[in-house]
Amino acid sequence: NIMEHKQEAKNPFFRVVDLTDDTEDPAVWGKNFPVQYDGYMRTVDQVRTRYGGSEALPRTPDDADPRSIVAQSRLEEDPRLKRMWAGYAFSIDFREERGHAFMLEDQTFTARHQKPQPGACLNCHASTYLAHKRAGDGDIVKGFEKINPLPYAEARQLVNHPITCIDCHDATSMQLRITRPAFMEGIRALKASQGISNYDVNRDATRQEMRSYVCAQCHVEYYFKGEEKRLVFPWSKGSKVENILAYYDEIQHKDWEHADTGAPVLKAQHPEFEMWSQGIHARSGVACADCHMPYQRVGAHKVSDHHVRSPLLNINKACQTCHNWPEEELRERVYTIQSRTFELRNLAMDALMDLISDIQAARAAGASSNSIAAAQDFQRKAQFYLDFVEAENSTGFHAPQEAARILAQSIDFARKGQNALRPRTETASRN
Amino acid sequence: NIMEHKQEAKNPFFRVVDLTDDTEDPAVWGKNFPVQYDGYMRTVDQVRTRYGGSEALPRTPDDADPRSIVAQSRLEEDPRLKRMWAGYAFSIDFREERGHAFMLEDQTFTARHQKPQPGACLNCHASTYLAHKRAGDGDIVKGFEKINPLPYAEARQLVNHPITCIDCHDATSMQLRITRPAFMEGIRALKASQGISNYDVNRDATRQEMRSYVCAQCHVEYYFKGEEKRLVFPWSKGSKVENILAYYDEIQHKDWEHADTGAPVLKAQHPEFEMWSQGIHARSGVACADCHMPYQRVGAHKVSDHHVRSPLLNINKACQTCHNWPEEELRERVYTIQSRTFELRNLAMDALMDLISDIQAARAAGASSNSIAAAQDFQRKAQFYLDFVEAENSTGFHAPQEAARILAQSIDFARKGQNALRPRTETASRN
Amino acid sequence: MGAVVKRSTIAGVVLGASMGLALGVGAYTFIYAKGASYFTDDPKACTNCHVMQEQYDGWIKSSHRSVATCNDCHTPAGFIGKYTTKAQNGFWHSFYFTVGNYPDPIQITKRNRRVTEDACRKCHADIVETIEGHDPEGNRTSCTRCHRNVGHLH
Ligand code: HEC
Ligand code: HEC
Ligand code: HEC
Ligand code: HEC
Ligand code: HEC
Ligand code: HEC
Ligand code: HEC
Ligand code: HEC
Ligand code: HEC
Ligand code: HEC
Ligand code: HEC
Ligand code: HEC
Ligand code: HEC
Ligand code: HEC
Ligand SMILES: [Ca+2]
Ligand SMILES: [Ca+2]
Repeated sequence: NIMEHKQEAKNPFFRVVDLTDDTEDPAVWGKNFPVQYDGYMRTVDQVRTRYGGSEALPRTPDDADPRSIVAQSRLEEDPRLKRMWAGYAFSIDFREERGHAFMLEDQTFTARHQKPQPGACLNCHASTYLAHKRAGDGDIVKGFEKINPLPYAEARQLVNHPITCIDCHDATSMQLRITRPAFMEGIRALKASQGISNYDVNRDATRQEMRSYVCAQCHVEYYFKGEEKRLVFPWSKGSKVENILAYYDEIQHKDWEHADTGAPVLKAQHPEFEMWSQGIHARSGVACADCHMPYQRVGAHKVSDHHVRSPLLNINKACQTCHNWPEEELRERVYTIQSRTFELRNLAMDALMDLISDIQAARAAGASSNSIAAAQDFQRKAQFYLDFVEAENSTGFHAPQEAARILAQSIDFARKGQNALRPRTETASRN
Repeated sequence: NIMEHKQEAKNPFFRVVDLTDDTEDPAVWGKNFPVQYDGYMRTVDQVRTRYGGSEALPRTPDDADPRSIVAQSRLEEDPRLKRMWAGYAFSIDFREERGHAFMLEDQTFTARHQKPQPGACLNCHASTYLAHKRAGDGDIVKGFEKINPLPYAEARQLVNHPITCIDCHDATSMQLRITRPAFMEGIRALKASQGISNYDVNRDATRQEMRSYVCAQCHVEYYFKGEEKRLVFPWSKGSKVENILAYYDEIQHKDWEHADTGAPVLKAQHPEFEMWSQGIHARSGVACADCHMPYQRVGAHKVSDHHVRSPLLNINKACQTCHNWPEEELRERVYTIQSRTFELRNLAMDALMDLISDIQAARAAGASSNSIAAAQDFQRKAQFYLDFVEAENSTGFHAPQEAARILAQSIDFARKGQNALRPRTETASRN
Repeated sequence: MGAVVKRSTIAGVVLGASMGLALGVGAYTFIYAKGASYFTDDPKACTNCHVMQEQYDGWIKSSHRSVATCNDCHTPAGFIGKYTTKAQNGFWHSFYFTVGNYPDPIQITKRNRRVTEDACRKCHADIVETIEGHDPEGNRTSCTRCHRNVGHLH
């Protein structure tokens, strides 16, 4: 065993095959990097934590959907979500997310396709680097522009894998690199808003930043812009919730019209990067990979654990390198933060339901269009703020106080919306 | 120089005088401990931080109040406070708190005495250890019971100093000890609620706990119970805001009746210990004294900085021993937390003002007593929660997410109170 | 009665066997991994086990690099204390290193933290005298609560 250790120390890896910028199949990369490959393959595991991870639920495959195992339905867990998203694809099917291994099939078979979806969806659910490269004759931005507007089913033919090694790594140096045009553009806009012009992420980012940026290619709020369905990260005014809402307000974007109220509403989606940015860990230079892909010792080496998952399933490596507390105590710290977030999330959800009921009732009673418009605008705000935390997958951990702040604002918006429809009982108002 | 250090090292202090359990005058203690005494005397300094510290404002002394310098008036800074406390002594005079040196004179001369106050007030504003001991013939609990119900002016004659050495230290061993009956009883009730029976703080607390408990004798929420005006810390159901409100609800206690609305309301006061208990520093074993009285090197020794003050005026010693960040960065971290808290505090304050206006209007319009009672109960809740953060002097720093959670709840209570008075516009409510 | 005897006999046999195994691996480890250097004060002795590399690297960056070596902090004062601690630690070190089943990141044990906290006081008695002076036994200040980076800067 020691013999083996000494041996390993001399050979960081065996170059069994030559990898090129066109090697897509992770199994081939795995020949050179068996440990990383092994971890990568284990993202099929499904283990539930109190608020995260995922549960493996059996289902009977059918023609439309051959999956025999899915994650739990969030809509069934909390039916208020259906009403929150009434009229939008999310009210049809929305499940707890699970490991990277499933990203392509979960997207392919979600019932959300009952509403037609574009090829742009694939940016975050498949290994698109080579698809983009091919479609753009070597220019990934051109390829990106070509594939985005295609109908989903058609675009789906152009990809073969969920995210693979080549989406995060340069094949010859193994260095991290950004492969997604949407992030290159998004981060450039964000930096510009901070006074840094002409930011080129693959040129200017530090290694530690890259350990978060590779994740921020997908774990972010987004929308599809215009007829070209260009995938855009709405950060040109900043990446805090109020900056993003201001962006959407300015371009008068709506994701859909709410079925019960007619309000022009927005859905926030997995703003992990944005939320993490407001937290103490980001401020202290702790990257996504530090917690979700911590170094692990394998023989004499340290390798990044490519089994990307909830850190609560791996507290020892994910947290104890920095925090000298027992595992149980660290778990309790996380749960304390998450249960506060969950408490406020429920409060905000109730407030939003109340507002939706009030708008419905006011419309039925023929209330003035002014007051209804005011209430609808409050709904838009309350909904987006609430969704920003609800859709963020750490249940507040990535930025505990910021998550609570956003939910407090959401509650205020929803309740003010109700006020807009409920005049005071008297006529002359006194101060 | 080294000789000198060696010399000092052998004599951690020169026992110039003999201190006994009856030595009250800090100047006498100061003969043995000149460095600590020196720091103690410097609590007269007044320096403002963004949200804390205090500002030295000149005033013209008059017969009623001989002070020539006071701290800024919080009521003038934010007139909403006056309305929040309408009818209560706090709406008359409420200032930013300043250093320990001023505690006795600030209490003696506050215009809040326009409403009669009891001797119980002195527990936290004077060196009461010997006063209690004398009044109780050696039994401080008896003395405490005797002095509490006296009229303030009469009790005031029995004390001579703001807090002094003997209130925190045992005169012979210099160990920390608890001298306040209210805390002995309060912490026993709190521990009982956690399943620890018969807790005797001076017997059972660890040294590190004592470094917070000595402060928790005063920096806590309190009320005066019954005719005996016994000073009580309402912790028998726990020390979180909901536990304390449940306690007051159970005994149907109110601090006063709100002048504008008639609601039976409560005022929270400086719950620093309660809030800190919910934060990550408490959880990590970091005591009040670690930040507010950090060790400093003096010659060959270390001494606790007895210049108790805002840690932001002493970041180097207060924070940098544990946090390896530049001073500017640490200050920014605190300000980020505080500005989120302040944003929500203002939101909650506006919501409460709106509710007060609505109740006033509804009473004027002769609304049903049921709906008014419901709204008043919401006011009681909203007010207490908001005040719990407003009165807590760290502007959220001691427990950032908890402070935000409490404010979010406060907003929800206030806005729901408005709803209780504002029926929907239609008749038949749907869904 | 008989049952009890029997059970403890089995326990004894199992314990003896595993001790033997452990000593065996221990000896192998000791020679191959240059274990003899373990008895010196040379910090490199500790890093012969490459699993300790991280602590070595951290120590190199720490403020104590030029004033204290591993043994100054991780062994008690005095010859006997030093070598019993070393023997005890050495045994477990070899055992875990060879078997490969230890917490990663490595965490100091309660006992050894106490040893280390004593070590602080060996050198810094003067300065902490004031704050320690009135302290009842068994209820002392933890130095590493504030100075967690003095030995190892990570
Ligand atoms: C300091 C550690 C830390 C950092 C840094 C961090 N996370 Fe997390 N993350 C967590 C914890 C803890 C959870 C909660 C897991 C749970 O509830 O099981 C979590 C949850 C998640 C989840 C949901 C996981 C699940 O099991 O459902 C995703 C996705 C995620 N984080 C992505 C990111 C991304 C992207 C970044 C960087 C932008 C990031 N995280 C940075 C600790 C971290
Ligand atoms: C190409 C897009 C993409 C990139 C890049 C990406 N993710 Fe993901 N991630 C996803 C998708 C999609 C899912 C959900 C898959 C599903 O539910 O089928 C997911 C799921 C997760 C989960 C949830 C696992 C669970 O058990 O609930 C975590 C944690 C996570 N990602 C972290 C990361 C981290 C950390 C990085 C960067 C090191 C990263 N992701 C990079 C798209 C991506
Ligand atoms: C900007 C990146 C991005 C884009 C674009 C994107 N996704 Fe995802 N998707 C993710 C990430 C990250 C997750 C995992 C986190 C989560 O579920 O919140 C995910 C999770 C999912 C899941 C599993 C959880 C669930 O919601 O049931 C489905 C299904 C899904 N996406 C479908 C789609 C569809 C359909 C589209 C196109 C309309 C799409 N995605 C576009 C990043 C993206
Ligand atoms: C979601 C993004 C992502 C994917 C997909 C991914 N990696 Fe990585 N990989 C990382 C990150 C982050 C690091 C840490 C890089 C650093 O610290 O600079 C890393 C590091 C590595 C390293 C350097 C040594 C180490 O372990 O830190 C190797 C080798 C590696 N990955 C191989 C692979 C292989 C092989 C695959 C495919 C089976 C793969 N990676 C897929 C994100 C990814
Ligand atoms: C690479 C280092 C690193 C890792 C890994 C890390 N942390 Fe932290 N953590 C920090 C730093 C730095 C701070 C800020 C406090 C400070 O400066 O000491 C912090 C602060 C915290 C706090 C207090 C702030 C808050 O949000 O309440 C908690 C709780 C916490 N971490 C838990 C965790 C957990 C759980 C994990 C694993 C999922 C983890 N940390 C992983 C470095 C890290
Ligand atoms: C981790 C450090 C830390 C701990 C522990 C801590 N505080 Fe504080 N405290 C602060 C900071 C930072 C502020 C904000 C100061 C400011 O705004 O200027 C503060 C503010 C205060 C203030 C108002 C000071 C002013 O300048 O107006 C009081 C009073 C106070 N704390 C008492 C306590 C008490 C009592 C405890 C223990 C129960 C405690 N603190 C524990 C850091 C701490
Ligand atoms: C006997 C009661 C009592 C005790 C015990 C006590 N305080 Fe105070 N403290 C007060 C009072 C009263 C004030 C306000 C004085 C004033 O405004 O005149 C105050 C003010 C403060 C301030 C505000 C200073 C400023 O500049 O705004 C801080 C900080 C503080 N105390 C911290 C502590 C800490 C830390 C401890 C324990 C080591 C402690 N206090 C123990 C009663 C007490
Ligand atoms: C349980 C302890 C306690 C009791 C009892 C107490 N105080 Fe205080 N008092 C404090 C503390 C701690 C502060 C500093 C923190 C603050 O101002 O919030 C303070 C601050 C003050 C101040 C200065 C700031 C201001 O509010 O203008 C005045 C004046 C004051 N108290 C008057 C009184 C009066 C009058 C009573 C009796 C009705 C009283 N106190 C009872 C602990 C107490
Ligand atoms: C508000 C409470 C309080 C008051 C008043 C107070 N002290 Fe202290 N004192 C402390 C705390 C807390 C410590 C730290 C004790 C520990 O770590 O065990 C301390 C420590 C000391 C020590 C031990 C050495 C050191 O500096 O850590 C001495 C000596 C001392 N104080 C003297 C005095 C003298 C003299 C006075 C009066 C002029 C005084 N104290 C007033 C709270 C107080
Ligand atoms: C005796 C050690 C100690 C002292 C002194 C201390 N801290 Fe901390 N601080 C911690 C620990 C421990 C954590 C929790 C994270 C961890 O476990 O690393 C923490 C967490 C934090 C965090 C992140 C949690 C949050 O609330 O967002 C901030 C910010 C922070 N400290 C600022 C300060 C400031 C400012 C001061 C000085 C006023 C200070 N600390 C004094 C030990 C300390
Ligand atoms: C100045 C004192 C000091 C010196 C010199 C020192 N250490 Fe440590 N060491 C510590 C302390 C203190 C801890 C406990 C760390 C903690 O509590 O976070 C520790 C912990 C450890 C641990 C356990 C890991 C952990 O973080 O708990 C190992 C292994 C270790 N030291 C090895 C070494 C080696 C090898 C050397 C010499 C290269 C060395 N130490 C030099 C003080 C020291
Ligand atoms: C034979 C290889 C080897 C050598 C040589 C070695 N260590 Fe270790 N050490 C280990 C292993 C393996 C662990 C983890 C085992 C564990 O956690 O109990 C460890 C853990 C530790 C710990 C933390 C666990 C505990 O028991 O507190 C300390 C402290 C430590 N070593 C100090 C030292 C010092 C000091 C030296 C040099 C005098 C040294 N070690 C030499 C292999 C070694
Ligand atoms: C072998 C003697 C020795 C031991 C053991 C020792 N120190 Fe030191 N320490 C020193 C010397 C000598 C200096 C002065 C170094 C300098 O000025 O660069 C020092 C400096 C310091 C300093 C001030 C410089 C700094 O790093 O911040 C602190 C704090 C300190 N030691 C704490 C500790 C703690 C805590 C421990 C135990 C974990 C410890 N020391 C163990 C000899 C020792
Ligand atoms: C509550 C925090 C805390 C604890 C616990 C603590 N210290 Fe310190 N220590 C400090 C601070 C703050 C300083 C810096 C004082 C200064 O710069 O004036 C310091 C300074 C020192 C210094 C360097 C003095 C100099 O200027 O050279 C040494 C040595 C030291 N401490 C050793 C220890 C030892 C040994 C212990 C355990 C008995 C200990 N400390 C416990 C906070 C602490
Ligand atoms: Ca999940
Ligand atoms: Ca103040």
